[in-house]
Amino acid sequence: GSGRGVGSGITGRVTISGSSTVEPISVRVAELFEDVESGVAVTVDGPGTGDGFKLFCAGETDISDASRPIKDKEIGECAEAGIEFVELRVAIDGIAVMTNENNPVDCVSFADIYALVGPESTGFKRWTDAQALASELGSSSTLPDGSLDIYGPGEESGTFDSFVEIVLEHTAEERGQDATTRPDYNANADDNVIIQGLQSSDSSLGWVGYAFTANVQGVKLLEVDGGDGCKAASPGAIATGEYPVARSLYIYVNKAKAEASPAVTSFVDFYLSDGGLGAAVSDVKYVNLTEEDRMASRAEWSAR
Amino acid sequence: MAVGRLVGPRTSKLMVQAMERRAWDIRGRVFQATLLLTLAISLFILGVLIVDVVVDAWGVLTGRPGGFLNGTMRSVSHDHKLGVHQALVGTFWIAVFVAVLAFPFGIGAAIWLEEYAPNNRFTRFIELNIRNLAGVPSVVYGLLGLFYFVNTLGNLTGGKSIASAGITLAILVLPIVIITAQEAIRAVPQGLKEGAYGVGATKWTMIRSQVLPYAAPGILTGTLLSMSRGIGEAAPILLVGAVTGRLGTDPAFLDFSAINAEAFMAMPVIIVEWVQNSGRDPGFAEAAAAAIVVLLVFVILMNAAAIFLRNHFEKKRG
Amino acid sequence: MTVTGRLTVESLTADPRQARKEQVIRYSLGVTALVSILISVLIIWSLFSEAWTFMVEVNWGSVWDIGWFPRRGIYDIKTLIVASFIVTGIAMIVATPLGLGAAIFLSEYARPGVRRTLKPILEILAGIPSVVLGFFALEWIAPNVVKTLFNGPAAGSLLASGIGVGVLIIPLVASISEDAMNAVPMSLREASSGLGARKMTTTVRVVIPAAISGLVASFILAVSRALGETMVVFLAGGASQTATYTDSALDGSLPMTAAMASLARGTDNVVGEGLTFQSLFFVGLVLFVMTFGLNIVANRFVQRVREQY
Amino acid sequence: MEAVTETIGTDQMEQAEPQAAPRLNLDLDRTGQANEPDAADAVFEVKDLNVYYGDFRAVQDASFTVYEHEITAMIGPSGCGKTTVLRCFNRMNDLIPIARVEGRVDFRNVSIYDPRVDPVEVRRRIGMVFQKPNPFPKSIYDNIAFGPRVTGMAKKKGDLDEIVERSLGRAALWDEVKDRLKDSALGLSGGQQQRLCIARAIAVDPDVLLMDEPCSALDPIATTRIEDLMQEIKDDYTIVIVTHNMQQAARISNRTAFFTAQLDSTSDQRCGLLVEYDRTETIFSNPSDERTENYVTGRFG
Amino acid sequence: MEAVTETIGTDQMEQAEPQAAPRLNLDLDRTGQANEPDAADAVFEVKDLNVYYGDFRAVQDASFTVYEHEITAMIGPSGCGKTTVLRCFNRMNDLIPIARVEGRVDFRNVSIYDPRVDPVEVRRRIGMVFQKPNPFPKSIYDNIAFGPRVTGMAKKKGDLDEIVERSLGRAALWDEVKDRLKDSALGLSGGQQQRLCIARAIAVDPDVLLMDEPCSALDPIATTRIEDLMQEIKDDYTIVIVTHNMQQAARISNRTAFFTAQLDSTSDQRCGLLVEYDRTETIFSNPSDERTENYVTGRFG
Ligand SMILES: Nc1ncnc2c1ncn2[C@@H]1O[C@H](COP(=O)(O)OP(=O)(O)OP(=O)(O)O)[C@@H](O)[C@H]1O
Ligand SMILES: Nc1ncnc2c1ncn2[C@@H]1O[C@H](COP(=O)(O)OP(=O)(O)OP(=O)(O)O)[C@@H](O)[C@H]1O
Ligand SMILES: [Mg+2]
Ligand SMILES: [Mg+2]
Repeated sequence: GSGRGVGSGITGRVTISGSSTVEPISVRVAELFEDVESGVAVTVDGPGTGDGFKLFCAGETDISDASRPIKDKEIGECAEAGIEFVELRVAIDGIAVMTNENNPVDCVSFADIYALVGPESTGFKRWTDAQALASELGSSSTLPDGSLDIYGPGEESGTFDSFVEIVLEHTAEERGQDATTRPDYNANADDNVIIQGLQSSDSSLGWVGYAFTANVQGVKLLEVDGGDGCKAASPGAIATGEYPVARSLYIYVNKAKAEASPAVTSFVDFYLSDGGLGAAVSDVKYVNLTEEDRMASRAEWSAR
Repeated sequence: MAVGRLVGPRTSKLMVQAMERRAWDIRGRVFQATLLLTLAISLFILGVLIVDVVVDAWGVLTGRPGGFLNGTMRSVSHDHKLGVHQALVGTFWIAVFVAVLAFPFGIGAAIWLEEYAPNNRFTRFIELNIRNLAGVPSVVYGLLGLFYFVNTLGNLTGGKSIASAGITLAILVLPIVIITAQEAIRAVPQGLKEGAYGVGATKWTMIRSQVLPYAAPGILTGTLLSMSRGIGEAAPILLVGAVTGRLGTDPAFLDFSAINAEAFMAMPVIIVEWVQNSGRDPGFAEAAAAAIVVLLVFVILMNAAAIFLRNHFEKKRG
Repeated sequence: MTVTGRLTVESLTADPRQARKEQVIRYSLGVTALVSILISVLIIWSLFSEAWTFMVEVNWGSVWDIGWFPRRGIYDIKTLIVASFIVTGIAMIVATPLGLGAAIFLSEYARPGVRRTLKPILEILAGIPSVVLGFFALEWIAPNVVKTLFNGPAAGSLLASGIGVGVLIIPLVASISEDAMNAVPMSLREASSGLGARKMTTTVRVVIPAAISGLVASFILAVSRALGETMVVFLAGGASQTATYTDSALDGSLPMTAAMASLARGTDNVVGEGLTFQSLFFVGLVLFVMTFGLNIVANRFVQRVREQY
Repeated sequence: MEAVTETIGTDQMEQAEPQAAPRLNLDLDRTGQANEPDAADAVFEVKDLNVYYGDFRAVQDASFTVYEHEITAMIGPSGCGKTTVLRCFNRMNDLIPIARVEGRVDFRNVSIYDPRVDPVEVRRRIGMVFQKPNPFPKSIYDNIAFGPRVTGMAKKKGDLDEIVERSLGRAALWDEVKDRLKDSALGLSGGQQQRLCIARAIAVDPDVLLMDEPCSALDPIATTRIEDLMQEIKDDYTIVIVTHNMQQAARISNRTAFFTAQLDSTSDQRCGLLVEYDRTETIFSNPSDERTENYVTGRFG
Repeated sequence: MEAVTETIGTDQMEQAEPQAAPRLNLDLDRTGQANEPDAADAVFEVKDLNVYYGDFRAVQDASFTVYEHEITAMIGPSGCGKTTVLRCFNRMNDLIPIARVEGRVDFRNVSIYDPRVDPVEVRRRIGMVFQKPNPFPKSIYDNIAFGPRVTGMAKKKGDLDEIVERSLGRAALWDEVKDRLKDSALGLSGGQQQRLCIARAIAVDPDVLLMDEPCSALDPIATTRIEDLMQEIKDDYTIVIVTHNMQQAARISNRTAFFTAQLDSTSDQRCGLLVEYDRTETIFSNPSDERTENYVTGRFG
């Protein structure tokens, strides 16, 4: 074996489940943690935020990963089981919506995006095919006349889930549709391939995690109108929540388990430290919290 | 003789002319050159493959060979603990399963088919069946493993465990073991068998004392080839559920509890994992190349040993 | 043992202990041979039972649709089959001329020393695991061949994986074809030379026709192998878990095997929702039936070679 | 070995004994030789032997008797069934799945195709030497010791050493190999290998030795040695030899069976036929069948 | 075919012609036969022929002459190099990579191992029939037509039909197969296949026919047919035949070469040696070498 670090000799297990979007962060933190505390075994799973809370409120996990704040209903379930928790914000997932630099479009609204890539857009081959639906949803944009070549991550990825949940889910539910995208777009797990796809067509459209857009050529980031006007993506705008296609990621820690297990306590300590979050979030290409927000999370944890 | 009798010129000069080499057999030369070219291209591509992989792997393998062999799966490529230890352990145990299950059953079946089986429809059916099994795509064996060993017999095997993967791969290589062992047994000269029978040997005595020793190198060749196939197969283990993403545990080689633990890794799958990761993190391409080199060393050594062994004995026996 | 005169039947009967031991060995070995039948039964049973559930429960409209999106209940099998055929076709275009040419050269032209060296090398290369070819197709063939020569994507595509599979089966084609030509008796070559035929004539008009069954068998086996090849198309096919229907080799898509592998990969793998799990077996069954048919035909040809000489 | 249809039931056995007598009288009449062995000395009695390979009848209705301490030769053109008949004598044909034997072969009055008879026991008593020397790829010692070991003859190591030495001695090979008993038998010359095979056959102390063209792969000098050897050991063993070489048959055998291959009009296939069986002198100097005469004088074949 | 070391330079060629004469006088002296062919009728003159397989010398210093319109037989025990010598006559040994020929073989005064000589042309003129019938797995017609086609002999389809009919006719096979020329040649019986191979060899209208034990795989009746056939066609062809069967050599040949295999004291290997070459009657009734006498009288072999 390997990874026999020189820790404080704590032993034990830490069980984490929940959002597949947060999973990479927790995995990376676990790796870094185990390098120091080789006596602790951390397991991380990613069945989804909702499933994660079910396990968490049944007391089966120590920590739950979540890509949204816990719902009242879930709080109720936890309370019923007598489980108290702390909510800790750990990172921000910002998604860049992009097109080719030759495309005249500069800003799209959630309605436009729903009309272009939402479940009802299946089969649309040109941007103009989506015009009627966009207008019906209250968009005032005029979509250009070009072939609609869409590139994005596959359904299995956390970015896909975030994109659907932030941009499409609300409208889809209102219209009685499945919360998902159209199936017929170029799905790829490789973000570079998505960028290449965007470069290859003058009227392309796509989305990737914001961190992947650094130094890319030939494509432009679209401004997005989430109801408050067109907003451009930038680290600041994402961190503040001004840019609408972004959301905070959280972990929820079971207070009693943390109390009982030094393994859990020291794991969360490490999670929030610069050696944990500080390294892991950028490693897995999410957007780091601002320094104040990170301090806030640490304070939350200390105050539990 | 009406049509062109050729005896013709009898004097030395004319005869020499008649039989002289046609200056150049152009078509023949072109044909031969084309064939040589196809061979050269084939070998060239395969050579490029090896060179490409080794070049990609160079940094990792020369930079931190020990760390790489002892390291574990990591979610980022620049982690200095990134390595293949867990995969080596998984592959080791899979090889053990193949050896323990596929070899005895395969060789036993081969002996029965060659020495005992009556020449009837049922035997021919078994033979045909084995030949067809050898051609079933490996991914289908993965489905078999998933259905029976992971799901139906999950309590025994531990579900998505090394045991499930090992049994699945043992089944996958079984037809290869049988076919190669059959060939080796078939090559035993009839004279040896008759010689043994002629002095009053029973069938089993004859097999044990003549057939098996003579066929041993051929059987060994087959087992080595099937072993190398077994440790190189990715698709079935992927279906049986080798872990993708994070594998928290890192058991030692001889840790028996690892056999039916609900998570494992193997060399070919770690390569798949890393090749796929290389999209978001290009550093994984190098790690994948390094893992390929590690796997290729085993596979090529086994194949080479097998083929060398076979050729050696073929030559020795004329 | 100088027996004179009469002998009795009893003196020539078998020792019962010995006979029993022989019997036990015989039956044990017979049982090991039956395992292969059991395996076939298990394969067929697992494929059919799950595929049956799929076929009964699936909305058949979704089996002929715009693409393969198993998690959304769209199981357009034609997308997978067309992708498989494209990859297999490209692979055969690559492997047949190269493998066959190499085989003819080795069997008919190479000096014994050259043949003794190159044949084993080919056989060793035949053992290269397919993940390696997958890596090679993605990292080398795609940027250096597909992009440069065909102006295709530098990342995965059906063309890249087709070429990769082709390279993978070159040694297979070469090795089986070489065996087939080697099995042509020397006496036929001698007869042809004895009549004043040149080497090329002998090769083209005597050896190849005589070996044709074996050559056809090697071709069919290669097709079957290409259809069933998983890792190359999975890694270099250019699609992730889903694929929109395409018939262009420069696009990425999912051949049948890649669709199965990608369903199996991922954290919430094979359990999936709805009929995802069953769809895996349905695709497996389609693939199994195709390769099974090809193998049966190929075995027929191999059999014919055996009978001939 | 199970594929052979054993068409001969035990019930037929009782009628076997008075078989050889009439023929003997005939022999006496024709050749005037008085020292003809009597019926008690018959080792094999072959009666109406038919051997089939699948549908093809290789040997048709052969009947003859092999006598003790004689060398009996079988000659005839290629494919006439000599080997096939010889292999019936120790049930070696059992090893060919498609072979089927009909008629009877009695060994010292026991029908060897009786279902109660174990072919392994038959082969213990009736040794065989093959056309191509077939030493095992083991040491010289182990080649000879193989038979005694598997048949459980030798109880002690000393016994085995003794058997090996005696057998090699009888086969006139001891002096040549005694210093290299542990060397591989494959290193011996062809003639030595064949004598080794004879020694190996002798080592289990058989009653009869069957030899199928034992010299055809050997050079003239080695052939002479084997022929001499046969003459020496024929006092202890009964020998049946198949040979292509008429001169050899004439030189060494007491009796000769001449087979030929004859077109079977019904099946359009060539089928082996025993044309004539008699004392060797008679066959070569005064045969009663024209086909024999044509063959032995070289007019065909 | 490129592997043969062609040790004979063209400069040696000029000295070839006066080769056969002295031997002829000798023959006349010994046998008193007046109708001896003169030197002009020599088809092959073999001089100091040595053939090696790798390091092993299979044939040592053979010299003899083959005459036109005769049947020349080569006899001798197995492994004495008969086949090897025969295959030197049409450079068939070129096909064996390890074979190496030294000495000279002149065909009608042309050294066939001259570097300027194309072995393909040699084989066109010197046909060969092999021990085992080796028809191509094609139709009967295509078997015969193969040679004329590849050598470009037949210009029109009609020519080809004529050649096929005539060749089959000469090989005494036409009547048996004329109704099934399109059937596979593999469906013919062994004897028919061998006659087909003779017809195939004749079809390219060669000057010489080499035959390597052409009857050894055949039954006596088929053998007789082939022998008759050889007698018929020997007026048009010169025939060299290898046979194991002394009777056959005696029956059909004009001249016989007796080879034996002799232990080479330096290399400890058995090497083929031409012991005696003479008119067939002489070889069989009055040989000058004791080894020949022993062999033809069956005292060994
Ligand atoms: N195993 C077999 N399967 C089918 N046919 C066989 C088999 N063995 C022999 N035969 C056939 O039976 C006939 C007799 O063969 P056998 O070997 O007994 O002849 P033989 O007299 O020994 O010939 P030879 O002198 O060539 O050894 C032949 O036609 C042969 O083809
Ligand atoms: N291709 C070969 N490679 C090596 N050695 C060979 C080859 N062919 C023949 N020999 C050897 O050369 C010697 C002469 O062989 P050859 O075939 O000429 O004998 P032969 O007189 O025709 O014998 P037979 O009567 O058995 O046909 C033998 O010792 C043989 O082993
Ligand atoms: Mg025989
Ligand atoms: Mg020969």
